[in-house]
Amino acid sequence: MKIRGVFIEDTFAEAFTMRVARIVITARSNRWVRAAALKLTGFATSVIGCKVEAGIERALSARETPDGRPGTSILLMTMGKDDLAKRLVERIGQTVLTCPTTACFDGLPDATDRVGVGSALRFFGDGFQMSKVIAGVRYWRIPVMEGEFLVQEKFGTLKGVGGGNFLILARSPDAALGAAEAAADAMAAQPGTILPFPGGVVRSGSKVGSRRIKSMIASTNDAYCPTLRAVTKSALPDSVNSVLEIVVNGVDAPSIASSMRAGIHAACHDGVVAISAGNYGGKLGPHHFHLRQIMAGA
Amino acid sequence: MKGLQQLRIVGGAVHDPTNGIDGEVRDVCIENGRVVAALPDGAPTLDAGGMIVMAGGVDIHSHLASSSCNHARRLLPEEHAAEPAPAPLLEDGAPARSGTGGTVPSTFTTGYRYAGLGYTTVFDAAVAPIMARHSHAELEDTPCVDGGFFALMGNDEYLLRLIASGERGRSRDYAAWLLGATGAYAIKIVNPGGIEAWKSGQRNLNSLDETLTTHGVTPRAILETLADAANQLGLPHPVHIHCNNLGMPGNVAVTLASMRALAGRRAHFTHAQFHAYGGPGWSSGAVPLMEYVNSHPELSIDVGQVMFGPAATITADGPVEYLLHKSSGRKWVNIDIELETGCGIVPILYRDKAAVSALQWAIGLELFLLSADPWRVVLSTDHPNGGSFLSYPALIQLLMDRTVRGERLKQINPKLLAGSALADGLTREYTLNEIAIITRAGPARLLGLQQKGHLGPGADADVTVYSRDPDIARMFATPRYVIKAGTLVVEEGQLRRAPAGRRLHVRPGYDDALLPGLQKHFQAYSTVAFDNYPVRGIRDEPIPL
Amino acid sequence: MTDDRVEQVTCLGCGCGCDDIAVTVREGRIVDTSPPCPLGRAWFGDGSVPWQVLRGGQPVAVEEALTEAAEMLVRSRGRVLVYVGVDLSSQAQRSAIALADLLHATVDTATSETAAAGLLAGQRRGRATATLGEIRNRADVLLFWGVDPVLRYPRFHSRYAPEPPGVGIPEGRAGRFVIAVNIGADRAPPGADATITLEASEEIGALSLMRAALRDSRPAELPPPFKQAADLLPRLTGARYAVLVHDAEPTAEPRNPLRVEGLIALAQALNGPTRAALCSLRAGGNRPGAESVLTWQTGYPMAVDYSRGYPRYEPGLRGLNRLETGGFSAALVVGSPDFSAGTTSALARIDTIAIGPRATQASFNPRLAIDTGVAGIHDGGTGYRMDEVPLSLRPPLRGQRSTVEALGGLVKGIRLLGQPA
Amino acid sequence: MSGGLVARLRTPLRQRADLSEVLAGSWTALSAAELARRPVHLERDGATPLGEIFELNGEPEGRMRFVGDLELIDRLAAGLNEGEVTVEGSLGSEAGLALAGGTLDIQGDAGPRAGAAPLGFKRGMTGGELIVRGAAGAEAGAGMRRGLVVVGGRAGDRAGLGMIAGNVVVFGSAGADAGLWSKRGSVVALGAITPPPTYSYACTYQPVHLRLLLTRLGGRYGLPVRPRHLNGFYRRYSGDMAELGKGEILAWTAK
Repeated sequence: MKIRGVFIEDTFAEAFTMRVARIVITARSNRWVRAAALKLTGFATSVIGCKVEAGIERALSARETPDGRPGTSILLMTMGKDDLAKRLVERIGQTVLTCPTTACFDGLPDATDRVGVGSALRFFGDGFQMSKVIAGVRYWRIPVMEGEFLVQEKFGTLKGVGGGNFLILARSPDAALGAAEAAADAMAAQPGTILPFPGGVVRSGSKVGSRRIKSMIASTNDAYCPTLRAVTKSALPDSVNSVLEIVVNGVDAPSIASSMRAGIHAACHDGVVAISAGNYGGKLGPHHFHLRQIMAGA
Repeated sequence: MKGLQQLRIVGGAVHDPTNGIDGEVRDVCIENGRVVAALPDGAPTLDAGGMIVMAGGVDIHSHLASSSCNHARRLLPEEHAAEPAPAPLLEDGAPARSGTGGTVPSTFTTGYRYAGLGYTTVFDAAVAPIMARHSHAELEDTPCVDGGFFALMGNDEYLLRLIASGERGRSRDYAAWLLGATGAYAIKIVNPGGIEAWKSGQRNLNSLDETLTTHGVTPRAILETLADAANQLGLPHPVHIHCNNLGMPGNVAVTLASMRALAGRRAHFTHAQFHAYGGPGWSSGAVPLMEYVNSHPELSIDVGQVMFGPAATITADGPVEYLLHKSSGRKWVNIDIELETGCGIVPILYRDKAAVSALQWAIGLELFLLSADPWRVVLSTDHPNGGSFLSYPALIQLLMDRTVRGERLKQINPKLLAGSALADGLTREYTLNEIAIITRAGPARLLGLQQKGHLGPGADADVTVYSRDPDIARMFATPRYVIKAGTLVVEEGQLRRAPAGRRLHVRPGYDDALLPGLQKHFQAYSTVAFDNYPVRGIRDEPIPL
Repeated sequence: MTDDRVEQVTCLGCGCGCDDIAVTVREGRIVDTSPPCPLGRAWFGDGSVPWQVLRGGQPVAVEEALTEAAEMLVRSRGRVLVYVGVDLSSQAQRSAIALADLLHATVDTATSETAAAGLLAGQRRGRATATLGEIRNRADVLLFWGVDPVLRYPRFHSRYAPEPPGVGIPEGRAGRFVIAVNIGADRAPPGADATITLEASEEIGALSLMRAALRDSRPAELPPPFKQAADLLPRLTGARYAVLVHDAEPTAEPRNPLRVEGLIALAQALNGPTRAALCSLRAGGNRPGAESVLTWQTGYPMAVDYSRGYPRYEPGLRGLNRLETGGFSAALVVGSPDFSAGTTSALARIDTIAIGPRATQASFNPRLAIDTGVAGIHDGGTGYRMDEVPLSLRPPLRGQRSTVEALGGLVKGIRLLGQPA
Repeated sequence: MSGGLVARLRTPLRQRADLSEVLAGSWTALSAAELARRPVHLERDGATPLGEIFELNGEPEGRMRFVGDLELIDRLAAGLNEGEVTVEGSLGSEAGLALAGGTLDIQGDAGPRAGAAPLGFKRGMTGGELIVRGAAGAEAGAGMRRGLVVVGGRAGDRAGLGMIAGNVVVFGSAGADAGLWSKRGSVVALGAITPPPTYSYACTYQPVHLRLLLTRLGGRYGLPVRPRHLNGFYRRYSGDMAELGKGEILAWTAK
């Protein structure tokens, strides 16, 4: 299969089930929405080193938010539910509670699995906090120097999917970067998904484990490193001199598939040799995104 | 009102521990309201085949007919509204009364419900002497049970003055006069000296030898004086004591000190559970308490078991209710009563997930299960303080069935149960005979009621017949038949008749030399004329002493 | 001719319940009561009451009247009102309420138009109170909140406080600090040791602020009227035993319905720093008796409706008001209440029976009227003092028919007819 | 509101009617015929089936609408804990007394003690939403423990008296002593209000949670919430200092 001359390898991306929460941050203006969102989603690329993977899902207009102010929705994902609750409390407590004019709401109101967030953060109120139930939902009003921080008591969690990916194999670093940027831009607008890595792009794809150090969970994916073509069992065609990966997490498999489709489409440009994907032979992750199937559905 | 003149209850397994009968199948014969040795052939029979026959239950300590109860009733419209009690339809066409339930039901409903449980004798444990007239009126409106009350004396101004001036004999005379004037059955002490301390600004007394500053007397002196008075007057029931420091961590020390203070004297210590807390934090003090009780045959206790659910605390112990109000935020009544005593009321909820409630529950059971002599350890919930009397069947089940008990134990908050004998595993199960002792034979004996609590010839024909049921709680909650003074009042769980009960009271003699001083005291400080004070016209004669 | 002198008679002329009255009787008439008290003299009068039984204004045998009354009540197609008056012993009140239960009737008493606010507030919060003997013997600080007892409770000052010496107050009045708080036209006693005056509109705020100050939550700056109230606090908290006295009965002055709850809450709160009690003055007759009996028989102190076969609490809509809007088809009035013109004309439209003192002189012309004795004058039994202490009644005169007897006859008549469905 | 059961008064009431038992307990699953048998307690004539007083059309399916001159009706939806009840007109006293859940939406006025605790009870509403689009009598929401009372017009004296928690929102002016003796809970005043002296002024600010609450009132019930209410400032008073002091009055201010 080829798209605009780019070879789509007959392989699949292997992804994992993760726990996902969607939070909605609102503020007086976009400036403070963005300020809180960027801090909240900072240092959250991979559960391996960051304990949580997070990203901005999309901006929300004032009409779309619970309090009628500008906002944004953010997805946070971890491997387990308890872990997710801890990360939400930590991150909302440190980056939203602290940020002027913000309020924080649950973006998964229909999820039946719920974890306490406001119920933990309220203790910052030192007994001065007040709770309010509005339309059957409990919120906490925590007094702060600026006024009040409003945060929902409980946040819904769903089983989501993490680790959807594809690899852009290109003739040159410029071509790889250009294609990756185009893919990330195309995927940013996809509902229900986030790209947890910087700019949505990963240059350091990894393999499971290490050749030398037993305790390491992951190490560089030498088969895709162009510089190692001569010293390892390379997976790269000769013409490839640079590879970039796009990683996408989402609330469910269809969102990821549709995001990958848009991304691959955008990535198929001059200078790109092939699109591949990372997997572990299908033994580790329950979700398999076959590139050709995805693209055939376009 | 006699109903049945003669009745032969046939074929039941009789549990009559007073007369040494433990489940033997035999007839119980009744004639003119009394148990008799035999009846002529052809007397009417009641088939109790396969059933269990016991004397009617005797409640040694309840709060059912006093001005304080009535204040509690008034305080709980929410409970009454939630539990309307339409009038039962009586077989003899007599007009029965409707009422309301809750933790403090209306009087008629209380009488019906006691009878429905197979209880036929009940005492209100705390009546302010000046309110005695009120208690008699409430008891008249509490059908189906014989009853009386204990008069509060441990904080009485005149008595404290007599004790302060060392007049023990005169104190005894005054107690005798007060019993007769109020138509009471026994002497009750609540928080000796502590209520007067609460009223006079000293707030409370925390140990047996702390001096009540207004009078210069100690709880010890009050206990000794009134215990001696009861014994010297030959009252059927010894002094009935609610110790100092009710409900406080570490209070088992003052409870044991009180028991030691009265060593060798007959005395009854009530709702011991509320006085059996180790310290300094919350823990069980049941083991040392029961070691003492077991080895001192002159003492008796009732347990005051806490049962999970709503309750109303009603006590003369004003200071403890103030603290409960402050800690719980619940509504609170305090009434300081006429230089005699006090009254405090706070509704509460015992939750099995609350650590202190769970500990209280466990301590009560420990007292029962560590008891070596069931004749001296009576079943009570201090109704409605530890729970309603309606929870007696559930309590009996906890005592008789260690599986049920163990399951319940698993559900409660274990935080304060470290070192508790119950948590360590008490495997004892009460037998039916032991239940008969702690619910009728024992309390009747401790109350000195020779015609109650047993089924020997001459006993009052108060009989409860239970259908055997593997569910013990259900069995005790719904007796098949209840007979009160020979009248069949409950049949198949339905109230059939509601005869009036008898008043049980005493009128001991005293030295008339008491009166001039007492009259002077009335003139100086009382708001009621001396001659108007005594209750007159009590329907039944006093119990002969 | 010899006078009979009956000592230690209990007077129900007001809620003080003085039981030290000497009554002089000559030829069946009361000719003197001592000590002299205007309300006592008015209560006893000469003790003469009618002893008639009338049907439609014509004399009839009492048995006949009772039978007909029973029929009237049982056959009544709509609801029945049983009104329980205050000039009755508790025993008579018990019988009247038993009748109401039997008839599935609605009970009304004087309480619902007089002291209801206090009872309802007491149900919400409880209360801290004391019997009059405690007040007499302990109260070293007395605060009279908008009431001078001398007018409606003439012997309160001399029997209970502040005048008499007590166990803890050997000096009597000199040993007590008296605070007077005037609320609009509701005046407190003159000659107090401290007096403040509040506008009616400031009353609830002042009561609340005193409580806030006890919690150290008093706002820093207070308008002057509130400040003088809050400044009273040290007097109260410095007391050994503070007593707040108020009139639980209405006066001609309109009163904020929250007054009594404000006082209840303040008296309770004062028990943190010291001991305190609220004393609620109650008017004459056996008012607290009716509340006490209703409570033990139904769980509720007033306004009980038995129409559904069990007691329901209806304090929001009193029976007499419902009577005026046509809510009842028959009424049994026990005792001799002083009904308003509206009530009187509403009663004229339905079947009415009056049993009680001066029943045959009732303003509403009952179809059947049976005269009985007045509690404490002809009838014995129990009457409750304002502090709910039950007093023995010692009737100085012999009556011809007691209320309990008459009501007993009515119950018998109803039972013969069978209970209503 | 489409569907649901419509209860139309057959003939004008000539006596007060207590409807406290009509919507008690679980009623939304009942059929119209079953509901028709539930008792209305008439002041004079006693228990009468609902169906004799109201003509019932449709099936409840969780919704019921009352139509007619209903001012003599007391205690409608007392203790309600499910379903949506709409009243086209004004009600008598104690509408939605001790409401526990569901919605009571009164298009006209409500008499005294709407959404209050039963007299003598400590605790009132434990949940649900009571909307009075017209004026409410005294003591609306008194003793509320949880839930929402909205008064579209003027609220009588002592609104939210002794609240334990919950919200009372008044669009019109609030009578005397609103929020008096509350422990927790909020009285939100969009019209004139004079806080009791035991409330202390804290600050003037824009409470975010009110945007949620008011947006919902505009959206769900079509109440006249204006941009000035959403975007405006509120004076916050804390109280009642005589009680816990954890309650508040939020009074909208033109600044």
